[in-house]
Amino acid sequence: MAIVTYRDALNQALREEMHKDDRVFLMGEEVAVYNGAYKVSKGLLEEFGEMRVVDTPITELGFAGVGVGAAMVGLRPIIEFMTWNFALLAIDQIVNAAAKMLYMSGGQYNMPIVFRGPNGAALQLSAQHSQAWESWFAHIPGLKVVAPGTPYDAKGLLKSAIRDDNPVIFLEGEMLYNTKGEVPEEEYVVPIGKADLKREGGHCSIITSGKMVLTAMQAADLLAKEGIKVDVVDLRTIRPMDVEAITTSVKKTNRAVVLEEGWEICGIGAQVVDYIQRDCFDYLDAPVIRVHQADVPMPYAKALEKAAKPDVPKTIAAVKKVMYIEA
Amino acid sequence: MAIVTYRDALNQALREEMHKDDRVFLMGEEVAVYNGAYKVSKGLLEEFGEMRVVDTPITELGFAGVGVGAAMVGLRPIIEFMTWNFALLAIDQIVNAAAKMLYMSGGQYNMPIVFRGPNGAALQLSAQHSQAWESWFAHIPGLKVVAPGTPYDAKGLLKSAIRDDNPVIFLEGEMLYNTKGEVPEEEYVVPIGKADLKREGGHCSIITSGKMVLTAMQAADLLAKEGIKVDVVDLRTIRPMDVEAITTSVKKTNRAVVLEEGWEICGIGAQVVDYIQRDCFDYLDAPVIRVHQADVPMPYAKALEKAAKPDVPKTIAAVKKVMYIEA
Amino acid sequence: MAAKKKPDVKSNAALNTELLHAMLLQRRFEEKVAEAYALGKIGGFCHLYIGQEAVGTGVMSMLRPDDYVVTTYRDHGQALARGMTPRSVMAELFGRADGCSGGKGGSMHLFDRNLNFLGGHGIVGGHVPLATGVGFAIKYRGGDQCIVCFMGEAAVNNGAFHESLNMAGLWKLPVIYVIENNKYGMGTAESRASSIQHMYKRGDTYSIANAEVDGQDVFAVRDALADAIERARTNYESTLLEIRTYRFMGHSMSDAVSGTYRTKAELEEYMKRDPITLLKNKMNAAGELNDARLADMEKEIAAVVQDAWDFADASPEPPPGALYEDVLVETTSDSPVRV
Amino acid sequence: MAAKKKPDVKSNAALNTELLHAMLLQRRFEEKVAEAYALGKIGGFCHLYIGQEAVGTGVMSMLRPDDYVVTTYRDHGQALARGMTPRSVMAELFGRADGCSGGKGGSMHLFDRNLNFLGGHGIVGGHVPLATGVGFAIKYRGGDQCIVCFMGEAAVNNGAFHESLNMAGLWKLPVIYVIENNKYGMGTAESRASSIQHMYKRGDTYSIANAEVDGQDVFAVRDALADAIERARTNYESTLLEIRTYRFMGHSMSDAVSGTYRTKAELEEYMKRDPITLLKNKMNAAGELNDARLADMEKEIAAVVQDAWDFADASPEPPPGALYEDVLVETTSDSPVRV
Ligand SMILES: Cc1ncc(C[n+]2csc(CCOP(=O)(O)OP(=O)(O)O)c2C)c(N)n1
Ligand SMILES: Cc1ncc(C[n+]2csc(CCOP(=O)(O)OP(=O)(O)O)c2C)c(N)n1
Ligand SMILES: [Mg+2]
Ligand SMILES: [Mg+2]
Repeated sequence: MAIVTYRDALNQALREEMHKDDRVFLMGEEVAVYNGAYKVSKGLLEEFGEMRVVDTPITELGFAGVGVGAAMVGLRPIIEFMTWNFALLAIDQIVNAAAKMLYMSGGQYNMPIVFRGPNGAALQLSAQHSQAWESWFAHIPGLKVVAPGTPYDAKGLLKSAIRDDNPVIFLEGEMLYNTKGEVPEEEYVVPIGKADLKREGGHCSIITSGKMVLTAMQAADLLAKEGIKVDVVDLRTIRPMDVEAITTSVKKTNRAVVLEEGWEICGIGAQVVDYIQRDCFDYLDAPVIRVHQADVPMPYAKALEKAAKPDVPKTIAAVKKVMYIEA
Repeated sequence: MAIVTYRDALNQALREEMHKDDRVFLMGEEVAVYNGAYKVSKGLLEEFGEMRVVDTPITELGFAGVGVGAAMVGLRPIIEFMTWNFALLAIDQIVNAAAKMLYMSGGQYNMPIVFRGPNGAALQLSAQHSQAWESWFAHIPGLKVVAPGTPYDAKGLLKSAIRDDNPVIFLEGEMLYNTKGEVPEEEYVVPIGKADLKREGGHCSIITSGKMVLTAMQAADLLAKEGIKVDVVDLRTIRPMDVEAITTSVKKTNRAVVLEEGWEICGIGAQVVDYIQRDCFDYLDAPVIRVHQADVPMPYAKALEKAAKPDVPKTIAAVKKVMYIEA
Repeated sequence: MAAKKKPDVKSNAALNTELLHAMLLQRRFEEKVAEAYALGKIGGFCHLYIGQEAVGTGVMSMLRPDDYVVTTYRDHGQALARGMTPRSVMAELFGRADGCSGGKGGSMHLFDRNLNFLGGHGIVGGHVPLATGVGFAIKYRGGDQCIVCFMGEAAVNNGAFHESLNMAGLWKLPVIYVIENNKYGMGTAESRASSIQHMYKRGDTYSIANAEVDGQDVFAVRDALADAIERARTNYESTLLEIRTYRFMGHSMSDAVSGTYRTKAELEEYMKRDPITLLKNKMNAAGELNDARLADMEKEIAAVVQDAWDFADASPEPPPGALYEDVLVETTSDSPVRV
Repeated sequence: MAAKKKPDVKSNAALNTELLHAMLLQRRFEEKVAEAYALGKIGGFCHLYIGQEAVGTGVMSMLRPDDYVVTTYRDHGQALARGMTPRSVMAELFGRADGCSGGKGGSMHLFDRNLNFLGGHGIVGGHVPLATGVGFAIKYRGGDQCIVCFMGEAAVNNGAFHESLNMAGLWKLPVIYVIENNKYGMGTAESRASSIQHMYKRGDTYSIANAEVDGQDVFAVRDALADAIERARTNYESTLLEIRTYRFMGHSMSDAVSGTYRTKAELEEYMKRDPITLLKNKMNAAGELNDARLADMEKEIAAVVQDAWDFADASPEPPPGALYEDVLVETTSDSPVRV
């Protein structure tokens, strides 16, 4: 298999699906002439022309709605947000239009649209540019929410998202774009809604997704050196969540850590905890512990930012705590 | 004590605080000439004039931001959203401006602003007009989130919110405006951040807030007739949450039901469950059960809507289930 | 923007009768809706179209079946004008399974895919970007349809309007933005919400053709549409029309007809230009209508509207299982799609 | 809108020297910032002001200390022009405790309450409503201050701009909206993002006075401000200024100076109208400057900028406890407030 960056894996998925179906188009800020703020759409303008790779004004509300309208009449838009922070301006279109159209219309208008872009913090971008929105979107019925952590999953899930006839929130990571991994030469998709047991351990389950998969894997490596073997359950899809994959692992390990990039209160981890306590009540040997961003807006200063973010040491500490191992 | 509607209790709070501090003003759609879409601001234009009771164009993003700007330079705006559904358009101002200003500025610009209006479903308003946003706002550091369930709490908490130097999300209920309760003639406030044990039982804890307090109390009445006595913990403030009040009750009852108006996934209930399993792990006799809206956009048809909403029978069923009582 | 030469939109007896019928049907239908609302057969928010019928009727009369329409919560009249049956609309308002949106949408969310009626929408301004997207799709496919986007004059102040018109003007999209200026957004007079007096002029700053239209005169509406449609079909150009009208009822069923924000005298003044009366007068003068024919028409319409009520009343509630349907579809683009 | 008679904004040697000094300081400061960024002393997004100095400098030179300023992420030059010290700005960029925002804001979020500098903001268009709110507050209190709101030309397409200007025009608020039209929003040329060519004309649809200004000429900027300030102070009237300028660097430190979206030739053409060179030439011609004096000025500024660097470098990281500070304040309106 070829070794490919997460960025190129996404680029391949876009290119392949645009070739396959000419109703698919990409729209967003700087996606065309500039080749994408993070170069995910590199070369696509040249290949598909300006009707299918469309630079927009800085009007997230407007162009998200343009996507929704186009999807209503049969196109298959991919709307890129330069980052998901800016999508706050488009929330009304995503939630009140895209997510509800099928239901409000009594099943008449489905919504084959993908909203994608980098989510969460990069490096020192401070408060307005460092937000992870998975739990907000997971809250909304009518949406699917996907957060791939590896190039393989990124490509396979983006292809699935583009083919899906429902609105899909596709969360990438600026810090992931340069990461590398194996990606098959031949066509494949990764199904939406299926978690992936990225590592099999048995002493404890780490449940995570997106950018944090890497963190979990690194923590697992270090823990293994101490003889602590963990399951890493990569949710991959956040909504609908593969609850069975979670509970299967936890029923085996009897201990769980939930690792997420975003804030604590009403985060993904809270929901995962709820699933676990509901289905694994009699299996748990310790309360589930959560690792997440500090409950503060993201600070700029390097050390503060580091302290605010979930990371490998915090994950290791949580695993040890849930296993009642003194640090 | 006088018996006062929730609506009038809010009106009193607005009037009293506007008298007390002339930096306080009210702004929103139809708040002035029309006396408020739900008449909460009745008479205020006449009393305080059009500089302090301001009708706006239908531009939630814009006038929320006007409030934020005015708060930065020392006024104390109360921004009314006709309903919180429309606040989706203003999310960027609430989250990226109001909630973060103090932090981004290194403590220089605090944000004495209240965003208020009815939250959640009324009757048959269908998908775009029937959304409960408490968990979204609870997710955001830098905000306080308040959801009073009674006239007494509504008045006391609104006064506290107006006096608070932080941004407060104040969630009312269209279905609550006509409800009545005792409200003292004399000045009082209800502190933000303190839950209220609205009813003392002992067999099970119902943890709830806002509109659902009424539902919980009704369920408690009916359960009492069957000899089942429940604690009703009214959170009143959702962020910061009074975790101690929750765990104190649950450590006593060993069983908990979390009742909320909104959707399940990453809802308030998920967070409450997390607090409970963390702090009451060894006290719980059963998994915590949650009651919430069905995981669908709100339908219009009367019976479907009823089926979608959390209600007294569902709450009673949950309490029985958590007590292992056959229905 | 200079208006192009008017295409020849003839008025003739048959057409006029059709237009009158359409407008009368909307009027009587809405009156029936008010009755049903008072009886609790209809719930939620309910915004009537009474007084504005010439706008929707004039617009729809100019469109092709393959054109598109999208609108606000004030959508009953337009739905009927577009050809939705009184039965399916009334059943929707009653929240029944036979409603055009399966009872899930209600008054504010009438949809009919077969008629390219892309819905009533509840967020002021929120559907304007959708219309722009439909315009984009039409051009993307190289079609010659257009989309009409109805909105109230209060929506014009909203950011979604601005962002949409900027894109439509920039990309040249076949969208006809129709402002129904009924002078009030709920209780707020236009002049208290908008910093510009003649809002059609906003089109200038988007390089979009624009015009002001008398919305009580169905023929004026038709003429304006003819121009706009031509621009859309031949050049993928947008148009912004400010169609001046007036609502004879309260903002919604829970709002008094006149209140703190407008006087009874003003209302009565405007009611003198009832669009239906104007058309009747014109037809009377041309000998195209007389009392007997009108009475027949009223009778027929009364029956149709009563039939809609009866149908709606007899239609079942959506089955309980419907609650969890239509949240997501199971299909993917490899499965058959309905385009 | 017809411009009012120009107030008499004199140019004189002392003033000109001040203006030159301010602009040169910004230029050298930004060059130093680029150096520090390359060395990893500064992180995150970092947008330089090089080429646009006459705008911020001209504007600030006309304001009173009790006026207000709010701006975008491209805020270093304006912060200095407003009187923030190179030390406090540089320390902020280095993410240090002595930074103007305590190291928490960084390049995009410079704040100084003592100077009524209400921040750099990161969401395009997001600060425009804030400015409008400040204008509202000024009028509410019956003051005669004004607020200047800087924005890039790309922000003008955003809904927040439209909603803000509508309110400012409707309510008459003392806000001066300054579009710094540097021709590009990141890699998107103005003409590819905006459906109107002369965007100052957008003011017309909000009943807001407007004008186009040469942003490379600091005096033209000052003249335009004089008019705008008078309108604000005397009549609570807003102004929309389109100040035409050009950025000589990439959009941010991670963007090449010229790239797929503009040519080197275009860049060179615009660099001929370097605002600093223009001012220098003028002063040279008037005998207000010579090589020796310029060299002295450069030397002094170099020292100031180096001192800022040294200061920032020596300033401590914010203490770990700062992480949880400034999320909320403990005060209420009964406690002392800082207004
Ligand atoms: C974003 C948003 N804000 C507020 C409302 C509440 N609301 C519904 S209709 C309306 C007035 C709209 O007036 P206009 O656009 O003139 O349309 P009209 O009702 O006159 O047809 C308001 C404020 C809403 N639906 N959406
Ligand atoms: C709402 C939003 N969308 C996108 C971005 C990313 N972004 C930052 S600056 C910028 C270009 C802005 O251009 P302009 O307004 O002309 O200002 P300039 O950078 O030229 O000073 C973009 C797209 C953002 N910060 N906010
Ligand atoms: Mg109106
Ligand atoms: Mg620019």
